[in-house]
Amino acid sequence: MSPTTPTPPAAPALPAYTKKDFQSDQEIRWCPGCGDYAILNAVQQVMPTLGIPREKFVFVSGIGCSSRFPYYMNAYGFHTIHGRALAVATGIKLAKPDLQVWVVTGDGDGLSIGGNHMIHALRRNVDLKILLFNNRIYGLTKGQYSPTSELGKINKSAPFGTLEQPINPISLALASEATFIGRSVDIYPRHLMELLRRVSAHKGAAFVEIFQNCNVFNDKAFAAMTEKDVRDERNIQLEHGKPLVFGKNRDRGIRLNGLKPQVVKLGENGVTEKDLLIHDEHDVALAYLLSRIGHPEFPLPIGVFRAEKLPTLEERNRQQMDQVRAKLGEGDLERLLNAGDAWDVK
Amino acid sequence: MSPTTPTPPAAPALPAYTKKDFQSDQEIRWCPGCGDYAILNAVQQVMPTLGIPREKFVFVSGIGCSSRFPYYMNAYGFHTIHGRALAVATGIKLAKPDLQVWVVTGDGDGLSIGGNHMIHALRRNVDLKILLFNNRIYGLTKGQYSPTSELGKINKSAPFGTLEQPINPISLALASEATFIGRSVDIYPRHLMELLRRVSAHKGAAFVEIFQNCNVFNDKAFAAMTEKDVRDERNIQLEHGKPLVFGKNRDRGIRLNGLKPQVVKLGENGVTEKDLLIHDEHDVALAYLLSRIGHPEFPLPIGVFRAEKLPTLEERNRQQMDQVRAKLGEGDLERLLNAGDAWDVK
Amino acid sequence: MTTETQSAVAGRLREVLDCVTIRFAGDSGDGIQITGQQFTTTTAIFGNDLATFPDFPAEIRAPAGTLAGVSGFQIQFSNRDIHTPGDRPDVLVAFNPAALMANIKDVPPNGVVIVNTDSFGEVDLRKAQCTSNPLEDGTLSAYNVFKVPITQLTLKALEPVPISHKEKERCKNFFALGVLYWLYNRPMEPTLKWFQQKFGKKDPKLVEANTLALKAGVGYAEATELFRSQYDVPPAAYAPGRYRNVMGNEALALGLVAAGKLCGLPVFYGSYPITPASDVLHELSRHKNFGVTTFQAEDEIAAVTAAIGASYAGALGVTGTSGPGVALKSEAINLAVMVELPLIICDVQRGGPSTGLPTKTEQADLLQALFGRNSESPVCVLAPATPSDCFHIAIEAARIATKYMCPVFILSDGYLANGAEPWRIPKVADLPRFEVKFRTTPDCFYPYLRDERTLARPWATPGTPGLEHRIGGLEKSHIHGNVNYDAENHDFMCRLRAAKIQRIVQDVPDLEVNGDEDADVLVIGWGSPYGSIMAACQEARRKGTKVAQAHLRYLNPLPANTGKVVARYKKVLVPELNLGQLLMVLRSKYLVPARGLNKVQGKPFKVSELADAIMQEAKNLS
Amino acid sequence: MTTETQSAVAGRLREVLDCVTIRFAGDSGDGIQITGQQFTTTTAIFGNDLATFPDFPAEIRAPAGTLAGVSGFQIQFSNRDIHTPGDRPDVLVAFNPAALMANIKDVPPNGVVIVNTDSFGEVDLRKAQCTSNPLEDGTLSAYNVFKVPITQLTLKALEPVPISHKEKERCKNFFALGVLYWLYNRPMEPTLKWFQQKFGKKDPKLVEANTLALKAGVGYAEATELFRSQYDVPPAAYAPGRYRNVMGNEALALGLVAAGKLCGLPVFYGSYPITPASDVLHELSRHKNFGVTTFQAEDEIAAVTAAIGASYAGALGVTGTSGPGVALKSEAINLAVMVELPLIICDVQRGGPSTGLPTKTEQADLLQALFGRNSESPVCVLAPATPSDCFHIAIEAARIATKYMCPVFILSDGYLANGAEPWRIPKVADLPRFEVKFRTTPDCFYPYLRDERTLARPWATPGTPGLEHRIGGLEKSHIHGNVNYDAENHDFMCRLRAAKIQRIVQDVPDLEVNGDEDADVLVIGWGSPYGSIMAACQEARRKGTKVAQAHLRYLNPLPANTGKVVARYKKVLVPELNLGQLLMVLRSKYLVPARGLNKVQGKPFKVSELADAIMQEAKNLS
Ligand SMILES: Cc1ncc(C[n+]2csc(CCOP(=O)(O)OP(=O)(O)O)c2C)c(N)n1
Ligand SMILES: Cc1ncc(C[n+]2csc(CCOP(=O)(O)OP(=O)(O)O)c2C)c(N)n1
Ligand code: SF4
Ligand code: SF4
Ligand SMILES: [Mg+2]
Ligand SMILES: [Mg+2]
Repeated sequence: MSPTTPTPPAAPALPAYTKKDFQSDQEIRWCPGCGDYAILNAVQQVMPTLGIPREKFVFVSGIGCSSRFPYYMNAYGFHTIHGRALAVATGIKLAKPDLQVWVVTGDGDGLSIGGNHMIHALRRNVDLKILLFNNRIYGLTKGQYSPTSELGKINKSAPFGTLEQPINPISLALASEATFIGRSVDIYPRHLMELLRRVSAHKGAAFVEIFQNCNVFNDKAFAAMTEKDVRDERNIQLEHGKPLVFGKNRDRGIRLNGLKPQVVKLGENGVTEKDLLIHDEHDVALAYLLSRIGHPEFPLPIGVFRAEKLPTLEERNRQQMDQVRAKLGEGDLERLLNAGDAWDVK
Repeated sequence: MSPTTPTPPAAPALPAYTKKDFQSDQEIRWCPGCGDYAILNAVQQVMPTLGIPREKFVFVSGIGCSSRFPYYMNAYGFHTIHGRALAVATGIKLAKPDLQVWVVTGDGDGLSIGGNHMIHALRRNVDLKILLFNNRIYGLTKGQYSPTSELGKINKSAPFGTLEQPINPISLALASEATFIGRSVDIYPRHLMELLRRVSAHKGAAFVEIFQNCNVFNDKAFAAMTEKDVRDERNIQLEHGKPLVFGKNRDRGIRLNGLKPQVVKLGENGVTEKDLLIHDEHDVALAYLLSRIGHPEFPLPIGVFRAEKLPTLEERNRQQMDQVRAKLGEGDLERLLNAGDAWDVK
Repeated sequence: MTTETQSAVAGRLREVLDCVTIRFAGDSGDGIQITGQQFTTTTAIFGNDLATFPDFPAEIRAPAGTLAGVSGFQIQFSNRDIHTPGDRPDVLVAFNPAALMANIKDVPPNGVVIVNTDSFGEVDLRKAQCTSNPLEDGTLSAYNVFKVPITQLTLKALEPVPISHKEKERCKNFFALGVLYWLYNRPMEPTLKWFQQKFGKKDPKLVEANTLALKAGVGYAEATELFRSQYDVPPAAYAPGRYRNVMGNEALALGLVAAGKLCGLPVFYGSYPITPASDVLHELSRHKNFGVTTFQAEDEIAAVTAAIGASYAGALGVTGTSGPGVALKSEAINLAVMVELPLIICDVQRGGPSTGLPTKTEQADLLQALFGRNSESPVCVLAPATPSDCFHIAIEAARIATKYMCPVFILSDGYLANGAEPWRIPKVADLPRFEVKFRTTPDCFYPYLRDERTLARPWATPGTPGLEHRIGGLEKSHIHGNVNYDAENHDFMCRLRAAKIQRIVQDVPDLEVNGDEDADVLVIGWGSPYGSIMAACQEARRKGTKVAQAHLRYLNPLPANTGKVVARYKKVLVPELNLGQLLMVLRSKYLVPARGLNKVQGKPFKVSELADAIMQEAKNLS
Repeated sequence: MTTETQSAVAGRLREVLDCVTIRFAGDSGDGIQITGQQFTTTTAIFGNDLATFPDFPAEIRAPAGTLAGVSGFQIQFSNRDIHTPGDRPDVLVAFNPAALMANIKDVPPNGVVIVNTDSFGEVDLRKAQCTSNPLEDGTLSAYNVFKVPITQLTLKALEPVPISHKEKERCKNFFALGVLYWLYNRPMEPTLKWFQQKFGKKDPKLVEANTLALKAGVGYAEATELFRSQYDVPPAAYAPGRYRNVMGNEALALGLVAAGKLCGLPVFYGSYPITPASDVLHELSRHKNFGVTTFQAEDEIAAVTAAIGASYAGALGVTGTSGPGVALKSEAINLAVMVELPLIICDVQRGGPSTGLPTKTEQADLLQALFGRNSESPVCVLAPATPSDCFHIAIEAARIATKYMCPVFILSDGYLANGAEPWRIPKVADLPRFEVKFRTTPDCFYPYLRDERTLARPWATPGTPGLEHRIGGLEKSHIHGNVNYDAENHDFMCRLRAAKIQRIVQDVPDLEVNGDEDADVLVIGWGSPYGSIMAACQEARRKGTKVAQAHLRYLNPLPANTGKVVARYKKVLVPELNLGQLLMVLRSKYLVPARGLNKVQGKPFKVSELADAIMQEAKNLS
């Protein structure tokens, strides 16, 4: 936009923020025990460390339990309407590219009613930090199935079980050309915070699926993969440039057999780390493969599936404006109005 | 639904249809030279051969040049509103599963405004035959860019070039768990007809991208890959169980180097057919890889990317109804109204 | 409230009352709604007339003990016909300080307040933002307060049951219920039976625990000296028949199931969850054995368009949502207007605009239903007056939609949706059966040829040999139904679509006027305020004001005699839970200087406020 | 039409006319719109007042030669102030049988018909569904027909140019234009200049070809004996100044660019293409150097919500669409109502309902704009009266939206969008500059604290230190703007939002009444029929009927004196291209027995039909 964009100059020196600086005065209204608390906590802990003035943060959300998130952040916040957070955020970002815009959405908000905006915001590579709280249920409306609910799941709106194949959010983000794709879990605070830091640093559309427990309507949806005692065996942490190793003793790994991933035991049948897949955040084919695997046949991949630096929509927009200005000159209203076939009457 | 679904019994013996039987009396209103004509022609030729009574065919569309398709078919037709054809079709199919429902949509209709319905219809595996006429432009509204328009393309709404990474329809269909995914070209009548026959035979959500030339607003968008003289070198026909070979002399092929596909010359450096990828319609990872390749580095894959038999939404729905009936008995209204804590007043 | 003192039983006074209003209030986690529903069921079975008003917070479970987390349930029951859950509670049962503070202002002086003293600790008070303890600081001096250590007493009574402390604490609501059962002489059996049904199979220990709690409550009330009276509210004089309690959403769902049966069509319900409409989806999804298909769509637009598709294929296509969802559906509803297919749109209205007050009631979507689409887009609009009326309106909507081949709106609201009333269960044989005719023969078939009486076009569903044809959202030629851009045809068709909806008036009974024939004031309303308006008119009459009353269940078309009715009175008052929507329609149609009584507070009218306004208006006349 | 016979020049008669209407009609591929536009530009530069009406088919290019493919362009030009493109063409130029048949009924007896005889072959006739040749079968006996072999003559003239036969044929429209230039004494220069601009760089051969064709047309008309008269329509008396032709969509886009400049905000236009609004997007996308961002969204909902986001971030958020798009945007517009951010919604109305008549005009979205959202959702609604008024209305919308922090609708329509009129280009210095104040200081900042005069809340954009706050679609508390479910607060806020929109009346000039002070009949309209109404009132007056006339540019709030104005006349007539929408508002607000003059034919009112209706109504009085 024009250089008149009315952003007041940033404060000269960044205050030394603490977590408290990012806590709003609004009472938190999630159910006791909800996974949303842990995510809020992680975000509030990470914010002060990012080196960004508080007034530059905007939290945009749709509607859902998760979407109440902005109220609890002491930052700019916009609790929009169901499914539309990404479109609102796109407008914000195009109008004021210097803001750091976080979008908080749910599996219903972001993948059901908001699925189309998700695809398009991602492919446009708008510089948005998108946190999708996936609890595999509609929390706020009290327990209907969502697009990530498992086939056959029994719930309020499918008392005899759902009939629908769930969507795989990571595959979808990938097909939507997201330049950053990650996954973490509400109860992995350190992992989550690390991921959030990377998200903040990424320029472009960053999509993060966060498994989040809804203890009221879908309790323990992820317990089989994420509870303390099984976690090490059932998760695999993706690390760029490193082989895909997992297990408490880091004695298992994933290798490729043609295009089929396989779990192998290191040391068994002569398998060594060299046989394993090396994670590569730039390889979309690998990212796709990894998006398809998980509990129970495989460990659940967490971490960064893809990270790629590409121009963002708002960068391209500014650039084009600059080019047009360079070519046509700064817009002159008088000239514009008088353009074309004009004539004078004396 | 209930056995009272008011479908009249089908005619006893199938008439011997000809193409004419599927031509409606409506004047065709596409621009002369539009690729839509060829597709219409292919569909009208295939219909009589499918062994299905004409009254069972329903053509549902949204809005766009392509979406006028139903008017020209002598069959049941519903020209709905922009982007919603798939949702309407889902309702039709759930209400009357014995119909064969074809959905005709465009890159704008099906991937822009209708993108969300596309994802969800596909993942639900509704038995719909979806033909996406991809001309990489908005035809009906006279030439704005679409979600499949190339980055940088100059057009009515982007006079200085678009700023957006296009969507890859095949990748998206795959991420949406479509059970059948194919691609053909308006000017390949035989290939297209063969594909249409497979689509008709498939039970489940079938997604077909058809490259279609809009000679008025985006002429020759596909010419570099599809014109007669280059076609053999620049296309590769996917055939289940067969190696990925192409070229007029069938002397080139695609092999895998790790997860990266490569074009190789048969006979050169000792490469033989055995080194090539074998196409497998059941392998989604392969389908993903194939969805990423195309002109100019690779030949453009055409044919069937994926074909998998899985229960359809309407089958699951019927099945569940049957189960519930088996368990609770056929619904009895008197009993239903009197359920719960009722009491008598004398 | 008429009070008669009778001879004391067991040393207590026993009074007979005509009518009592009780409000339960506590934390969302306290089981307030269940307690209220149990009291309701028992009271209904006991034979009182009743009406209820549940009032939940917008959050699933706001932090325990906070004002935001307070959940309420009010019931009025009586020995006569009543129409509302009562303006102000005679009795408030408050489970914590937040519940007390949020509700005490509604209790009239000398009203009964029962509090659970165990939840008035320092932390509880802080959560409720109390700077001092309302039990001690004089806040309650004007009331008749009963301080009961409900939690402690419950825990004590449950000592023998081998369940956790937390589980025991959760039974305290039934202790309180027991106290009220004793006070109002209600039988325990229905609730005991419900314990069996609810927990019997899953966890018999919970049956025992809850039973003990309930009985302990009754026993405590009997034994303690706190309560000096017991009250009788004798059964109301009901017409003979079988009765049940019914809530509006449930009735709506049952009505849709019934409609399908009555016309022999499978019901297709396309919906996307939204408060307060979701329960219709939940209820319908349980009735697969009636051939009901429920389709939870990816959004509201898919929900309605799938319903249109189903209707095209010959099902009874229904979609349900609340106001924001209707906004999203409006483009698609217009498609149904153009292709002239039956479609029922249930709008369970809530507080707006935008997300507004999702759990609160309002009736401000009338103009949206009438005019909220591009261009001239006439539809039929109906509105139920009471929870059980939702059942009948659903059937009526189906009858009109299929007979006239058009979209029909049902404007319910949050108050009807969750409010309950005793309902005389109709005999299936007495319900209006209606025939749906599909076109099956090809001779002289034209997709837009019309029935002379209804102006409906034929319903020709795919699968029917020989009727292959095309429909769509572009303007259609008269009779042939082909795409047509002619100027005169468009004008003709626009007026024809309007005329068709107008024809429905043939099926609309004349508007009835109740009350004083010679009144100067007419009170005319629609939708859920029916009960309040009715009661307010009765009260005004009791207080000597003459008033006539009429209520619209058909909003478009309006009953044929509406103009005559409104022209007959010197003053026309239109109470609405909006800023004057029916008012606008009546004024513009009939040019009468009607005045609105408007309120948008997310809750129903109080009978007293309406009655006062009516009497005031009558006074201004003379 | 006043006719004066003058001395012949070059053996021909030369007549002076006040006013002429010409219609070009042909296949969509024949370049009809370009021909019309060239005639328009030239005529404007020549100095006539004019108004145009392009009329395209809904298809991109329906099969050549068919009735469905006929494209039309009508222009009326005059030596005096005119207001419409004319009821009936004095001259019809028909490029083929379909064009002739589709348009001939509009030509008055003795009207001039010029046909291209080269396109009346058998195939052409069949495509036009002619069973016989209208040039021979008497169809045209009532007209003054000129049969010209336009194609042949063009080909011949172009013989020396080395381009293809097809390309040569395509120049035939300029041959026809040449004939008309000769007939109406127009200069060729503007068109010759345009050839240079258009083809000069790309293909000089086309400059040559088109130039030859145009000149050949002029030469032919001059030489042939067919035409016995030449006509002069002298320039109109214009106020001094610089003029240009402008179409409504173009003016709207320019107005938005200007608005951004005038208040110093970057313009953000979020849109999804739709006929007839797309040209606003096209035009704006060309002005990146004004800091205008155009965002072609994935759908209408994303378009409007992105505009809301941009507005939240401090840009001038604008969204544009037509009726079906407004329906889709309605839920989001309600968000803007609740969060009280500036938002301009351009609705270029078209024929409906549903997809309706996409390329035709209608003004039937007024009630949708006013009421098409859930609950009580007040917005400001403006409507331009002429193509150039779109420019001024856009600026006015921006001024109101930013001053009152609210959504503002602009109701344009297909007729204004594509119609052109000469426009006196305003000096930038004369345009109303308006200031937009962002909140920047944290002291006493409350997101919903209001300006006393406007009731607007502060505009505090992200990025401003110390103003961090949260907004959203849930009900807000007064002043603090926190989520609030209180009953009284909700009622208060609903009324406050309504009061704020009402306050805009401070900025709305009183409604002016033109014409006869002592008339009994008032004609009151809004939007695009302005020209027809104006002309009809003038005609009625000319024929001796007294009539007063008023036109609303502000539909919500209405000008303060509207009630007084409409109450002053015995009869109030409301002509609208819908079935009575403003009519409904006026009747309900002011209880006046206003009557509608309604037409929904996808085209503007004819002056004569309105004038007749007005005179009839005046007669009924006496
Ligand atoms: C237009 C519209 N439709 C429906 C709703 C109701 N609604 C609110 S939140 C929600 C789903 C929430 O699910 P999700 O996004 O998974 O969030 P969660 O509550 O699980 O965190 C729905 C259906 C609404 N508010 N607006
Ligand atoms: C709700 C709505 N928005 C916008 C439009 C305008 N519109 C009609 S078709 C179309 C795009 C068509 O593009 P595509 O689907 O690619 O079809 P094509 O014409 O290229 O075959 C648009 C934007 C509309 N009819 N309805
Ligand atoms: S309903 Fe579930 S997701 Fe929502 S706040 Fe409660 S626990 Fe969390
Ligand atoms: S505009 Fe393009 S897509 Fe549309 S009919 Fe013409 S050539 Fe075909
Ligand atoms: Mg969820
Ligand atoms: Mg297209």
